[in-house]
Amino acid sequence: MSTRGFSLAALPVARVPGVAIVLVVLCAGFGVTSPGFATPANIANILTQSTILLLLALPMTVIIMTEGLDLSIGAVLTFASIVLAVTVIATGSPTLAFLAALGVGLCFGLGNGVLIAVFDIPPFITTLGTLGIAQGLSLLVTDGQSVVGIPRSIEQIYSGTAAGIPFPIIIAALAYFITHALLYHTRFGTYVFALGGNREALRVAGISVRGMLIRVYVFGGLMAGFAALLMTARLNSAHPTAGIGMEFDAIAAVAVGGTSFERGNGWLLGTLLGVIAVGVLRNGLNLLAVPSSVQVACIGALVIVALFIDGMRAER
Amino acid sequence: DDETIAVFTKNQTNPYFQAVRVGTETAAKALGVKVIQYVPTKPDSIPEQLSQVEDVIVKKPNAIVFIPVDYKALVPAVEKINAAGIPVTNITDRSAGGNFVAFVGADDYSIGLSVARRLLKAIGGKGNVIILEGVKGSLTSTNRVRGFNDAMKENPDVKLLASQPANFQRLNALQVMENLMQSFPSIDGVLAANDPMAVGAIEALEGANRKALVIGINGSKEAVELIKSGKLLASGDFNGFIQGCIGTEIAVRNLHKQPTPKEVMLKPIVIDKTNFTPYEMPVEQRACPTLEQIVSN
Amino acid sequence: MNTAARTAVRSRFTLSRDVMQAFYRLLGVVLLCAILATLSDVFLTTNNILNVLRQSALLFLMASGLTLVILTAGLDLSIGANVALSACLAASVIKITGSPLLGMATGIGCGAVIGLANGILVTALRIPSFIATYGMMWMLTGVTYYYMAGETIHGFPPEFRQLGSGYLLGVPMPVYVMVLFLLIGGLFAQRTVWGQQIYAIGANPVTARLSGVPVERRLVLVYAVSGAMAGLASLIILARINSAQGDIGEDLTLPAIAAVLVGGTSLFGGSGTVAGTLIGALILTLVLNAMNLLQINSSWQPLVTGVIVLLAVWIDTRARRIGE
Amino acid sequence: MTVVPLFELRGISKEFPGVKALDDVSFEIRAGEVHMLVGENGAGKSTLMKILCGAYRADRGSFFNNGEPVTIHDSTAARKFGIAVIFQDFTLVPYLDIAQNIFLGREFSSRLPGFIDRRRIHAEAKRVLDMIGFDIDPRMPVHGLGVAQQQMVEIAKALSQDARILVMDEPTAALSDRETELLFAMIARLKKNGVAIIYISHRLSEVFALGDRITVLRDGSNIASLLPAETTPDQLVTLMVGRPVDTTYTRPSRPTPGAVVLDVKNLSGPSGFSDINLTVRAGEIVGLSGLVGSGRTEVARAIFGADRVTAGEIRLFGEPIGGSTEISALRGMALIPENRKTQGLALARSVGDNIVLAGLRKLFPSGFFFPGRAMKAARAIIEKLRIATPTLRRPVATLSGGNQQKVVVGKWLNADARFYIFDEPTRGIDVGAKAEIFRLLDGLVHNGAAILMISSEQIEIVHICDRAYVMRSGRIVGELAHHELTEANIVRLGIHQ
Ligand SMILES: Nc1ncnc2c1ncn2[C@@H]1O[C@H](COP(=O)(O)OP(=O)(O)OP(=O)(O)O)[C@@H](O)[C@H]1O
Ligand SMILES: Nc1ncnc2c1ncn2[C@@H]1O[C@H](COP(=O)(O)OP(=O)(O)OP(=O)(O)O)[C@@H](O)[C@H]1O
Ligand SMILES: [Mg+2]
Ligand SMILES: [Mg+2]
Repeated sequence: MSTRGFSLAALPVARVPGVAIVLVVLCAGFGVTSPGFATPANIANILTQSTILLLLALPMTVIIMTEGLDLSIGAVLTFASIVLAVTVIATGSPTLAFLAALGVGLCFGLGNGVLIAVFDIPPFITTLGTLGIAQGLSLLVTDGQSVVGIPRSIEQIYSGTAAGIPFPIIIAALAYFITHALLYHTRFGTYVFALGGNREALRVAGISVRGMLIRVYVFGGLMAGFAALLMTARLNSAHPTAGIGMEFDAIAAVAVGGTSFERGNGWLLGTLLGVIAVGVLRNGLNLLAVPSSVQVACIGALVIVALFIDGMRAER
Repeated sequence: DDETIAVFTKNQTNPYFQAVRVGTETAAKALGVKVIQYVPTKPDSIPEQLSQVEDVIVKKPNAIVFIPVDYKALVPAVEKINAAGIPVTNITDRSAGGNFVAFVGADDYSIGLSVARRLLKAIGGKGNVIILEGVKGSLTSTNRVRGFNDAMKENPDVKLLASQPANFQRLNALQVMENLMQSFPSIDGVLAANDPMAVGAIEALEGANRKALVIGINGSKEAVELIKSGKLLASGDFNGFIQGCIGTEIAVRNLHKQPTPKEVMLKPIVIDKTNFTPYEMPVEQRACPTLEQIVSN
Repeated sequence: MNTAARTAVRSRFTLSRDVMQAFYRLLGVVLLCAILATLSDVFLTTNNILNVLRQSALLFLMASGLTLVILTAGLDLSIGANVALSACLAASVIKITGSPLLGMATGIGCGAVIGLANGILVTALRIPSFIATYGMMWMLTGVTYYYMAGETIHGFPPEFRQLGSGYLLGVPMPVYVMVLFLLIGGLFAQRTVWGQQIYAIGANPVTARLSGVPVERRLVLVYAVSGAMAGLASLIILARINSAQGDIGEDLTLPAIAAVLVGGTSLFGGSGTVAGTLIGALILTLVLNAMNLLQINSSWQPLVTGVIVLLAVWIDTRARRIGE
Repeated sequence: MTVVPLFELRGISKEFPGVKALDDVSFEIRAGEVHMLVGENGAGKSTLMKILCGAYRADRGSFFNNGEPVTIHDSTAARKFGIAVIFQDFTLVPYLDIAQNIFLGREFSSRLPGFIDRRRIHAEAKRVLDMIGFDIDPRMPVHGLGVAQQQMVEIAKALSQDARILVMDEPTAALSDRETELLFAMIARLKKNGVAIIYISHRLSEVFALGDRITVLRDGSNIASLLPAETTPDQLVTLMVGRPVDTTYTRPSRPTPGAVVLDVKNLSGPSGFSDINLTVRAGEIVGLSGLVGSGRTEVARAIFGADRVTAGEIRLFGEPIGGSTEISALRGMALIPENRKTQGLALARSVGDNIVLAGLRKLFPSGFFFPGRAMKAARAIIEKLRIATPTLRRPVATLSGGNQQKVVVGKWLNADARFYIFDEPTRGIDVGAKAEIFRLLDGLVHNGAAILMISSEQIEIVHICDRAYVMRSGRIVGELAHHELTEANIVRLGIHQ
């Protein structure tokens, strides 16, 4: 893939983004203060932990670029994970279960897209509503209980390795490259920029704005279904609260990564760095045994500092 | 040298887990070890506790004292700890899988049963009762409510008006109770699956100028004050402090290759007007009982 | 051209769009009540109506300040965490000094200072409000957890508790507070220069600035007001549940946002009313009340709330289109 | 002679809520002609073109392609008939590059399904840009471009479609003379190739210089179709407005300038201007001229307090000010910005709300707002400026361009401004409205106000202003007193020798 391809359209600002600075500072700081931090095992650990969030943050970047938002993505992940678990237990077929999870993601993505594009309900409200629906369905299906008894084959997807690299990292890398290609090298991606930047332009170009919007949210739903597979494998069970609040983590990672909330301007690599920055911060603070309440405050500070750096640079 | 013990609790907001943490720290001081607390930044977050376990394994503490956020969902975490060869003691919620040095806990079911019996006896074995459940599907809530219901079965003249969840939360309990009081003009007793919900119910009753007996579970400081002032009938003692103490002591004994029991179940104690005095002392000032004292009891 | 003459005649007969929308939404509430009344006979009792009003007061107070923020096309995700910290600090002050007044000043003051900080992040540091207040939410939560260390502060003087559980002429105190702030909020938004400027900022901040509106200062004001209202709401909670705990506000942010949106305020700024927000808060409270009265399995609660939010906003957009 | 028109619209009607934008309009285009479409602001020109290109759907009416009845229900269908449009409001995507914008919706596919062939897109874009003589790297993202450059991209986008029928909605509104000349040369070339061009303009000079035929719209109906050779400008204006209008603006005698109102000394700013010195006195109109991109807007914004300055001093009525639009407005300064849609108006709000916005503090010194009084004040402005709107409550977005511009001016009348900066006040405004705006400027100075006027049309500066400054590359390169104020002098100073 040509670097020229993304250097111009992709970088919101042509200087070092805040997230990169933050990430370097964090890594240097933890590397010095915590002996266990800079070990290969721990780095693999951080990356593996970040995979599920990345799977949600990637489509979130695309959705935010269209001046949209998907608050339902964490709840959809949860519900898909439950459906996956229930299906695999009932049928014994992991493939069928995975398809069922993707199906759940597809349905919710389609629902979101149709409500937003056809019924003209703003994305924030639409997905706030579908968040409730997905969460309610999760509770109703499970009655609040964990779903356990999943065959080991599923767990392998999270704990297995290929050539020494954990499966989740391979899956996440794949998802990243697919999203990158979609965003910067396909019609879909071009129209995503237009959806956020100037919808009128799309309309007069004869492209269906509705169709595009629906596709964008379907992409989000499918990725949530995909993430459900990793989540289920990670927990070796499904739980109705597992994904609660992950949508906000994903949004924060996207914002920390420098994607703008206003102008149809996104930076996928920034999202990746944002996700890793959050992972590094949590891991490092745990290794330093920082009290949990301080950790909570640090996460807030990370978000604000990264955006502050970006804002300062933009002013120059 | 300094042995370190990593302690995992569910959240930073429920006083019960604070009591557990104080228990582990008190015991650690007495035994000359160091404890490090790990609490999910988002209350009761399963993925986060799992991540914290993974991070802690990197640090290799000498031992772990573990309360799983969810007794089933955290089994993979326990397996990872086992694989890393770190001895782990399970307290409060019994994990559905994995190998533990020991389990220290109290039986939610029998605490629910005995404290409910206390209330049903106080209303004379007849009347109308409401149950306030905790978070749906949590082991704690399920077992406590099962205890409540079995106590109800022993009193066929008592009528269960409603059994509604209030998520272990005060404000939820207050509003659920306010709403239920609209439907039920006569309520004699409220069985709440933890103390904050009991307090919420009391506030709702007081606000409407109505009288009913209320019980809660956990034996929190606040509950003890309310028992003293006669607003709360009783609270089941789940005794997080002692669970923290004993869990830590077992972990340390195991490290020192001393024999440990496989399981310690604390007896259900109902705190009421007759026996609240020892519970008035703040947990920070209490001393840990030794394992022998508890086991011989 | 005689268009000017036509203007004079027509504008007198055209009902304001906002009024029409509030009317539609009120119709929705009435309809909802009618349905609920047929399902449960206690629903329409005076007691239950007062009960619903009292419960909606809390949501409304948080949502009313938030309405102003959303009118400027911003968002305040920190109000729940703000409520928690304000409540805990106010509770401490009441406990230590024994003075409810000092405690109330602390609660509202703490809320306002937090709001001010949000305003500064959004204006001076130019961080999008969604992210700035999200970061603020985490920081506040951290401070609250640290301060409370898992403990509870319990038991306040009865005269303070009157604010939450007292009655005046048979009507609960929070209802008076709610009506008071409905009037203040409505007057502020509709009948002050500042209110007009806030609407203009929401519609187009560039234009507002180039028309001599001090956009930054109005934004800071709006966030501070939202924070102060969260502080006030924290006092009502304290007075109602008679105790403070670190997780007191966690679940209140999204419902407050939902109340504003169900109340017809646009997330894109520039349109909406405080009265609409009251109706939004009423709708959401009614649904929960009905589910308790009908003893519906609480697992249904998020699902039903989600559907109601979608329905309300959908009907709203339909009505708006027909209205034009 | 019956020529079958290339394309014909018959009996088109279109109603927006409350406005009959088009009423039974017919219109035909022949191959190789430049067909001027003129009319007052709000006459329905843009609406008619949007119907032609499928962006709006007509309520009634039919289309004929080479005499065959056809339907156009979306822009794809319009494109099939070779209709391309250069829109009045840009349809560019800021964070895509120039090439991607030019080929938006018509991307070249690579071998992988769904993937695009970037290299080919860039190559083709380069070809089109070269064709119109626009020397720029097609990989530049559009968000960094100036207005004129965006307009050129918009033109390239339309031309790249190899259109048979090319609609240009006020294409020169944002162009400098050099670019305008390039465009006109382009039009001549296209004409020769048999392309039909529909050209909407408010500039009568263009209408007569370019047009082969003229169609006049008034209040949504077509009034006349005429040939330029058989018409005089006055007749045309009378047709457009519906009554005889004096468009030959005669400069009234002005009072002798009074005290210095604005005094700017050595002003420099980070947005690319430096060492600006200028004064404006009460009762005079001072022009600020120069080429597009010479930094006039930046100076105006800095004076008004909207942008930061790094050095220098601004005094208004002898008092130093700067850095705050609020204080500027309170002290009696007004800015009519160059882009009314993004800077002058809150589009979603009503006409009334917009008109009172700047004057809120003056109208309601107590801080309390009374809708009745606000409405009265707004109505007075609407009558004074003759703003065409059915009600005060109509969203200002639904007004035509000229009427929107009047609203932007109107909002400062309530604020009692004594010093006005007009940045391109006549951009996109019809002749009638233009004359009205000029009379408005005169009225203001007669009452003792001072005006600084920016315009890219030198003729306007010459006609209206008492004296003028000329800018080049962020500096003032000269001041022309009234007797030196000629187009030739402005151009001489403004263009690098
Ligand atoms: N989307 C819309 N909704 C409602 N009314 C509209 C809309 N677009 C245009 N109008 C109205 O239709 C009429 C014709 O507008 P149009 O933009 O076609 O005028 P125009 O001739 O292009 O004017 P200008 O020269 O100022 O561009 C105006 O009264 C305008 O207010
Ligand atoms: N070649 C260019 N590349 C990028 N931006 C440009 C270029 N030329 C001009 N600009 C933009 O335009 C600004 C200067 O143009 P500006 O609009 O201030 O000129 P002006 O004299 O006010 O002309 P006008 O009012 O006619 O647009 C610069 O600050 C820059 O943002
Ligand atoms: Mg037009
Ligand atoms: Mg300019």
